[in-house]
Amino acid sequence: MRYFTARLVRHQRLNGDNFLLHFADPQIAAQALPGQFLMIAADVDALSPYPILMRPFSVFGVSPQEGSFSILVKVIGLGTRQMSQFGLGADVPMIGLLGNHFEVDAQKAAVMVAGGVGIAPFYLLAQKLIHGGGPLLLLYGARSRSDLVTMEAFEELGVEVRASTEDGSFGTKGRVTDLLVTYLKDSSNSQILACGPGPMLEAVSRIARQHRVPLQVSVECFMGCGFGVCFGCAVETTEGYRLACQYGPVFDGHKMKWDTSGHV
Amino acid sequence: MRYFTARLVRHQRLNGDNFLLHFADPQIAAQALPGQFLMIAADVDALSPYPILMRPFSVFGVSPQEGSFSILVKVIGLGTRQMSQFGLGADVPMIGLLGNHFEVDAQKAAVMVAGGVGIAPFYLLAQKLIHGGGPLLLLYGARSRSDLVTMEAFEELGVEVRASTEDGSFGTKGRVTDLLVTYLKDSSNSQILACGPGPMLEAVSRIARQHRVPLQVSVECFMGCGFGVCFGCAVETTEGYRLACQYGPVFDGHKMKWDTSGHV
Amino acid sequence: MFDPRIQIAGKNFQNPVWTASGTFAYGAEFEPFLDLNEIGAVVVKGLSIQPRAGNAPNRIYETPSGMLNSIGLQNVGMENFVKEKLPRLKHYRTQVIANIFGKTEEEYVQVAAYLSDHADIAGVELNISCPNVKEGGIEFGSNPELTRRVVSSVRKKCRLPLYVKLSPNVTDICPIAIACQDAGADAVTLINTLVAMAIDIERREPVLSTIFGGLSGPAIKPIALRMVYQVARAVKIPVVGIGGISRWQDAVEFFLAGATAIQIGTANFYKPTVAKEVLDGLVCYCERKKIPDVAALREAMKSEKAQTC
Amino acid sequence: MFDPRIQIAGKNFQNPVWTASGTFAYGAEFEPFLDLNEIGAVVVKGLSIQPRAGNAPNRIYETPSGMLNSIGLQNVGMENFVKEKLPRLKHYRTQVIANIFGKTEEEYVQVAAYLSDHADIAGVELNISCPNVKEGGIEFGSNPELTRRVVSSVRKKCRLPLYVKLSPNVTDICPIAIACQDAGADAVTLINTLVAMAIDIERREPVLSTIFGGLSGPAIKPIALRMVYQVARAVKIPVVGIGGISRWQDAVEFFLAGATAIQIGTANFYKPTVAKEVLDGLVCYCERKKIPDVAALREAMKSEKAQTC
Ligand SMILES: Cc1cc2nc3c(=O)[nH]c(=O)nc-3n(C[C@H](O)[C@H](O)[C@H](O)COP(=O)(O)OP(=O)(O)OC[C@H]3O[C@@H](n4cnc5c(N)ncnc54)[C@H](O)[C@@H]3O)c2cc1C
Ligand SMILES: Cc1cc2nc3c(=O)[nH]c(=O)nc-3n(C[C@H](O)[C@H](O)[C@H](O)COP(=O)(O)OP(=O)(O)OC[C@H]3O[C@@H](n4cnc5c(N)ncnc54)[C@H](O)[C@@H]3O)c2cc1C
Ligand SMILES: Cc1cc2nc3c(=O)[nH]c(=O)nc-3n(C[C@H](O)[C@H](O)[C@H](O)COP(=O)(O)O)c2cc1C
Ligand SMILES: Cc1cc2nc3c(=O)[nH]c(=O)nc-3n(C[C@H](O)[C@H](O)[C@H](O)COP(=O)(O)O)c2cc1C
Ligand code: FES
Ligand code: FES
Repeated sequence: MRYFTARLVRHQRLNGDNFLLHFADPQIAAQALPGQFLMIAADVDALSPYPILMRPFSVFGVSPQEGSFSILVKVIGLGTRQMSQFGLGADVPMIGLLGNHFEVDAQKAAVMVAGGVGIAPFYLLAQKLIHGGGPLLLLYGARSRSDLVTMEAFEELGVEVRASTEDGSFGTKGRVTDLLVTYLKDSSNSQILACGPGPMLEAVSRIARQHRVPLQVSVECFMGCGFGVCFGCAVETTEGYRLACQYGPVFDGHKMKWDTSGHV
Repeated sequence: MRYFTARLVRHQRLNGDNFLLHFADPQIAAQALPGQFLMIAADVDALSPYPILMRPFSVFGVSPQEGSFSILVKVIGLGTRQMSQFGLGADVPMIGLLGNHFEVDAQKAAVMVAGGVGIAPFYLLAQKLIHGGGPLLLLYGARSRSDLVTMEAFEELGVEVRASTEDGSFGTKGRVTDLLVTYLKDSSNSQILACGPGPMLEAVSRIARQHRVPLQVSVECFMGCGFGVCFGCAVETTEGYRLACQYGPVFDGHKMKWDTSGHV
Repeated sequence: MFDPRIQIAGKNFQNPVWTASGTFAYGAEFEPFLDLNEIGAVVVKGLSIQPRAGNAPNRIYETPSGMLNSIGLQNVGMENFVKEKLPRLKHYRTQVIANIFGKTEEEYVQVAAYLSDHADIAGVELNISCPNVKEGGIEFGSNPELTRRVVSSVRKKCRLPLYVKLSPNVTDICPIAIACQDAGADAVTLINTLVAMAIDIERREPVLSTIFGGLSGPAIKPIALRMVYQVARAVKIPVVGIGGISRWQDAVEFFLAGATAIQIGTANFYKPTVAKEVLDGLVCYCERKKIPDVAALREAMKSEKAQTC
Repeated sequence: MFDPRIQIAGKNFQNPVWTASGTFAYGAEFEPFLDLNEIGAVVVKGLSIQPRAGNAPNRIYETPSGMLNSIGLQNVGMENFVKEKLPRLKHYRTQVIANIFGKTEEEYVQVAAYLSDHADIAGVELNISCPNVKEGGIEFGSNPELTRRVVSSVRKKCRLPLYVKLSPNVTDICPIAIACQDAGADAVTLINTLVAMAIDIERREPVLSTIFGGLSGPAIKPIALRMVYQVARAVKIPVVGIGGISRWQDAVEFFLAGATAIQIGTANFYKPTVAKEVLDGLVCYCERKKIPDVAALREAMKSEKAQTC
């Protein structure tokens, strides 16, 4: 874990309010595991940052050859808006690598379930797994077509992508959980890896429980520090409160207490 | 007086920490009088600006043909640092025109005395006066050569520039008040127009009093609003407290109470 | 459709977005920026019997997401206000509230009585909380008993609706608000500024001439909101919320906390059109949420959780 | 040359830049970022007799230049601290201070007594000001008489230097500080967080599970500085300044206001090397101003102006 600055080397605008920021840092590029995240300053003015707190972002993809990694950012508030305006060459303060990571059971088919910007940790998962063989499936839901991003990149890796939109503007009309139910009908020896908004994760966990399928979820919550010192990122599990930045962000989906785990 | 946004059309880096920002606004270009100022947002994020308060800047120069005006900015804190990073094409919120202006007595020789970034209001004064005929003299002091800016621009207008630096790196070694004393030795029928740090203005006013020469000063102080509603910019004159943004920023230098007029 | 109108103490306000005392001068200064008819009420700069010149410079300073002020209640005095400032404001549909203060109980009473006789306005707002002035405005507002006394005395001579503006610089704001209610106030407004300071480390002296000043702006919003939430649950009279409001979202928070109206202060300085923007955003929000009026908005919070502090 | 060393209650600190309770966990967490030897003292997360799980989520939220927290004093408990956390910290020259709290006077005494017997540390810091916990930490710290009582009781059983951490949520902080001094405290530290809240306008409920939380960060610096300035002039024991310090300039303000040491809180979260940067900047400043030591820095303000608030 380091507190360091990484240089912004590429800025890629995607659909809607999403974009990819590529940073140069060979160490992160070499070491990041799928699901791990970084705390990133939302203002490069280190003297008097505003907003003050760093923001958590999953490592999206890595290029060990180029010594760079990327993050996927969706603009939703002040911090992400400012990040969308970072200039090329900016040296952005950050802390990482942080958190645990998805652990895939090689004996089971892996299905990734992503809601909106919850797609973020799965590209790296696909990058890592695709070499290990085995077909990979991504179920990807969003409100509308413009919220679906980087699907081609997944397809280029050889991942099968099934998409849904609530407004029907792309893929199946409906929710990503509908896709999951359909999928599970004839694939019982699976494991689910999910990331997205709380209510989606809760729905996924209900379905997984019904089908008795293992589930790992990457949870979202406010994070004050990202490295286990503010005690602010507690989520409730059947084993009690757990700091999401330390014991997570990936949790056993069957042990989450969704009602009492806060919301962002 | 308007609350408006003006587009940044040119960004000119000068010596040291100084730069010129040129904005498109035909109205300001046509109407600005020397000594008038604008309150300018130091953060283009109108939703949640940081710092919150706008910053006062004199109109530096105007180009009525191009419909643009410029301001000279010296980076000294958070706000001016952010302004130095405004991108071309940015629409910057501002309020103006504000304040009174220098009034030149055509019967007397006019000598402009500027300390550091106090040079700002004099270029417009020169632009306006040079057409009215009469030779113009600028006494311009700064700490060091790198703090002296835009002298060529003044010379191009036909202004005689005499410079001093405290470290002797350019012009006469010493303070601008030394230049003033020398000048006043053989020019009694003069008027002084001064702008610069408080202590400099105070020294100038002592000299002007000794020589019984009229003096107008443009004062510096913290300004909360710029348009007379926060009552925060009071300076003390022999007639009592006066709001610098309303009765000033140009005051009769002989009526200022320097001791009790605050400091920035 | 959202109906933004409210009524307090028999006076009708076309909307609940007001501008705060000391940040909107006497109103006319904002004519270049804003149609004053859009504002629910203008609360003018604090008035005293005699005009006051205010404090020595420096009077203001910016701090992170806030500002300090020590204006010293500079004002034109109650008579000049009625003669020179009020007539211009009366051209508008906007209601006018006069913020007032005094050095003593008697002075408060005198200003309130004078305005009752001479000013056709929607209310007086008693500033018992200003931290800037020697004469001790702070004393009244930091003690329930003193508060009760001054409010009672003013109430007797004040035939205009009576607002009392509370200080946040207290251990518990609820007893003070209750004292106001008991003494006959029609509404409480809160918060005034928090006592604070800054030091110029190069000159090695306080930045403000009075050493201490009042902190306002977005920095204090979370404190203001907490106090509004507490007071709205402690009194039955309307609560007017103030403190760091600079966006419509902030205003919505205050209404949800229980405010009947809100005032915008510091933000007027750097966004002179802010009142209009806040009103527009508020209306949009309520229409999106299908909230019919301000009363419904005040009740729109989900069931309350346990209060544990 | 500037000598950064200070002494409080017979303990030597290599410098006056400390880290605040609840923002530096148990110290070791910062080893990846910082040589802990550079810090004057680490004040560890508030300890109670038993471990505590803390409050339900959400526990934190960001506000303009600040943050709200309602951690609920999650901690490993005094015994685990001594067994598992302290040994690691003892590898460093840095002093350790244990922040403690209890539900009752007896619990405070018990933690202080336990640490006196089992922990070789530079002091205990009594948190009589936490606004988060049901059990009423707030009660002790908002009343001089209750403060005097709990501090006296702890003092009797506490053989370690005793710091008392004051709440800013009071009308007048000076009588509380004086009560601490009278009851035998070796120093006071201030301020803790300001009680505040935020509302989620989409969900229409408070953001924090406990409704209210504590506001910290740069937003509160002007308030903290004012209180340090007041208390430093009201008591003779050393004052440790806290509140919104994120740059060396902020720290200098606190020393000029009269602090003998400062603590950095929230800024550790977003600039984990901030303590080192503040120390370096402080040393530079003092050398530039030819200030020989912290005592001289505390005296370096120009003659005081009239205090008019
Ligand atoms: C472990 C982890 C990994 C994440 N990875 C990514 C990622 O790869 N890409 C991405 O775009 N986003 C990711 N997020 C969410 C991202 O951190 C938030 O979107 C961001 O912090 C919002 O900052 P803001 O300043 O723009 O929004 P704010 O102005 O702070 O808030 C705007 C809105 O966003 C919500 N919000 C604030 N903080 C969070 C948060 N931590 N999580 C979710 N919502 C929040 C608020 O409730 C509010 O409604 C991740 C979050 C976590 C906890
Ligand atoms: C009428 C008027 C006209 C001005 N014209 C110009 C101009 O044309 N060009 C220019 O570069 N500057 C001008 N100034 C000064 C300019 O406004 C300040 O430099 C600016 O506000 C500092 O902002 P900041 O955020 O960078 O500094 P801050 O971070 O706010 O402060 C940094 C330092 O600057 C000082 N400072 C803060 N505000 C002011 C202020 N209003 N005046 C002087 N010092 C201040 C502070 O004491 C502090 O030491 C003018 C000021 C006034 C009152
Ligand atoms: C420059 C200034 C002057 C003020 N003058 C007064 C006043 O005369 N009377 C009063 O009751 N409040 C006064 N206030 C307090 C404001 O009305 C308001 O209560 C406070 O600033 C908090 O709101 P805000 O954060 O939106 O500014 C003043 C505030 C500022 C910033
Ligand atoms: C997340 C968090 C947890 C805190 N926990 C404690 C605590 O356990 N005991 C205590 O006395 N103060 C606690 N505090 C208060 C800080 O020590 C400090 O007094 C306060 O945050 C103000 O300083 P700052 O603005 O630098 O953060 C906590 C503050 C934060 C932000
Ligand atoms: S984010 Fe601070 S402990 Fe997890
Ligand atoms: S700057 Fe606000 S009155 Fe002059």
